[in-house]
Amino acid sequence: MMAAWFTGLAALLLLTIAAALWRIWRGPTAADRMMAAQLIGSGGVAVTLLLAAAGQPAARDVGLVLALLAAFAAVGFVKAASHRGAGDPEADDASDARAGRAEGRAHD
Amino acid sequence: MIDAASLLLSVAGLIFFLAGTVGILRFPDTHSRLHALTKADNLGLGLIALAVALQAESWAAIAKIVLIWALVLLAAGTSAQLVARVALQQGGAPGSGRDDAGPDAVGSTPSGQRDPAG
Amino acid sequence: MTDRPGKHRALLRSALKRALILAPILPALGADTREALLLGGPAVVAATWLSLHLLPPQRPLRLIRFLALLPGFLWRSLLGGVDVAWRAFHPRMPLNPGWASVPSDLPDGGKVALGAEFSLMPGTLVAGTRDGRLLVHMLDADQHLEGAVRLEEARIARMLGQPDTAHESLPTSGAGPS
Amino acid sequence: MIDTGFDVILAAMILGVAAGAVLTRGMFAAVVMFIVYGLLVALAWLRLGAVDVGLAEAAIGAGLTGVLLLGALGRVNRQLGEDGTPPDAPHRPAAIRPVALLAALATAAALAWGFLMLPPPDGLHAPVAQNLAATQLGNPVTAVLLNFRAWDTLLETIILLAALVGVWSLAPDAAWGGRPGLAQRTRSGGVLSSFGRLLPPVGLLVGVWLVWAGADRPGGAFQGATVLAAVWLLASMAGLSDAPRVASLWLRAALIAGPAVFLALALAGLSVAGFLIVPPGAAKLVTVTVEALLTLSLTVMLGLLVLGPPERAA
Repeated sequence: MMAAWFTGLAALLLLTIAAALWRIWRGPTAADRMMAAQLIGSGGVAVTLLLAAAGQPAARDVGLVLALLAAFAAVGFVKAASHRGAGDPEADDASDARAGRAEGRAHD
Repeated sequence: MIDAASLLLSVAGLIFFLAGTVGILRFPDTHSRLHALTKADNLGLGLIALAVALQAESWAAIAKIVLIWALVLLAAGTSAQLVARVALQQGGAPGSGRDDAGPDAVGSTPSGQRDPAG
Repeated sequence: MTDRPGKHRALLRSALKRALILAPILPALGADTREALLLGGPAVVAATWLSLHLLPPQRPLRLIRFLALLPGFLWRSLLGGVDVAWRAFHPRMPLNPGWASVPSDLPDGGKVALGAEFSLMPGTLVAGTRDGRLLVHMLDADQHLEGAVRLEEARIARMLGQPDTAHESLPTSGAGPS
Repeated sequence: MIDTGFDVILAAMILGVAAGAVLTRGMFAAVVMFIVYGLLVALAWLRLGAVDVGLAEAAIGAGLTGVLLLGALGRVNRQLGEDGTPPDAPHRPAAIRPVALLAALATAAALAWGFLMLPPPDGLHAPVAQNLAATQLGNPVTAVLLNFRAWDTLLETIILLAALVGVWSLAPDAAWGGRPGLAQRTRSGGVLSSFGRLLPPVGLLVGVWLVWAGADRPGGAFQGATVLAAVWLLASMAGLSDAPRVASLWLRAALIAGPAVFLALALAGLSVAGFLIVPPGAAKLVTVTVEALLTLSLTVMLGLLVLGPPERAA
């Protein structure tokens, strides 16, 4: 009984996160796309937990790896978006990005 | 009894995941959408983790569920701040869609104050 | 002040605390008792060394206080989820987004923890810090923020083993509503 | 019934995301679609009962590949931007699209043919199960990879090594032997660096556990090494651990330790029974040794593959 319930719930959860795919397609900003992927990531972890409860305990190990690497794509995104791809938005922001922004204004 | 609690918690978890998705689709600007993702999703996962922990076969299984949940929580607290920061910096870029003005324009909010260097 | 034996003892205490946090992970992963002893010994030592290497201990972390903070944190993140779900499902979507920058004199790591916590609390999301100030995005710009920040700041300061005077030494910034 | 429903939804999503990745115009959206695709495929492997493959897909597809592609995208955008060309209009000959289409169709046809030519399902389950005892292992996938089909695994490791040499060969002359990638600049005590300080110890335990557990349960050297490489990359991106010089002897020793010992044991098997044949009594010891060294080599290989060619002079 419970196994069928959890599998059904996992299916509904998949439908829920499928709706977030729209946000990846539409954007408009890169951050929007990234956060929709994050939503699908945490939804995916929840799906593994439900599948584990539905009678496949090994699913939890996949959930564990997904959880451990949940923020990896976000870190990669932040890096790629940063100064020369090797910075940190907080560091860029505090020092020379401000100079960069001033330059940008001068060009306008 | 335990089954009933599991049913209830897992349905509640699904509802919060749904709320996260609805927020991501409906909210008008990038940062508000990030609120929906960070908070609703984590609550959803927490409730589902609780629901399946009640059905777990062993203490080790419960510990693994707790570990998974804690890792996702850590990731959420981190990536929310990082993605919010990038969205803030790219917010003014052309073609990025509508977004709010950012904290450089907070002078008018009651609890905020102008960032001196902004 | 910085006598070496004292320093060594502090380092040892930090190492033991971190090993205490890391050790239960192996049984959680599925190691049985024999494996936990055989593999767990060297693995936990390596992980503790890595932790000390990446994050050299500066202040003693109060484990008990950290655990004592958990229920309140979980409760507030529950409220945060309920709040945002309510706004998402509401037909008119009650949103009035705005920004605030709030000073905090927590140490760096404490600010990050504060930012993570605030990102899970009702109505607030932190975009890191700039010049020592947290950049807070609010779903309701009229939200009273200052009081909540001071409260969480004091909690985290206690957890980090700082004296409980975090808000007294604040630079007088004049920020915040009454 | 419910199980079928779940599988149908999952399959539809995988197809949808794959189509989205190909059809979307923005490169960033395509990369994000691909990350999601990896995540969903990991769930699909799980549904097929291939937990080991699901673990590898979760770590590679949703983890490492995402960082690799995002980094590559940032690099492409910067290079195009410096030339003054808008990122959306890369120079490419008009013929490239039909050629790419033909190549994709040919690959799909070859895969479909291979699939249709497969022996009936369950063809190899029985022989693997019969011979599992001789390997002294509990996990049939590890037994296949490191014992029955050790040949494939050895070659795959060497292919990765060759790929790394290929990546290194892109280094400008001045940087040869130096450190891969750019120097990472992060705000000490910021969000990124704090995360990079907290997660690696936990990741180390999980990675080591996956390698260890691989003998009897889902896991293995490849899965563990991917997690360890990801953790290393995190510390690197957080500016906490600079990449080693590629001329470093230690680095090169770590890179070839796994394949070299694998090969040496295979040759040693020649004197007993034959190339790559392990005497049944020593199977577990040999497997564990090879697995541990392979983990080390694979971790370094995967990490360096993502870090890219040397860019900073030695």
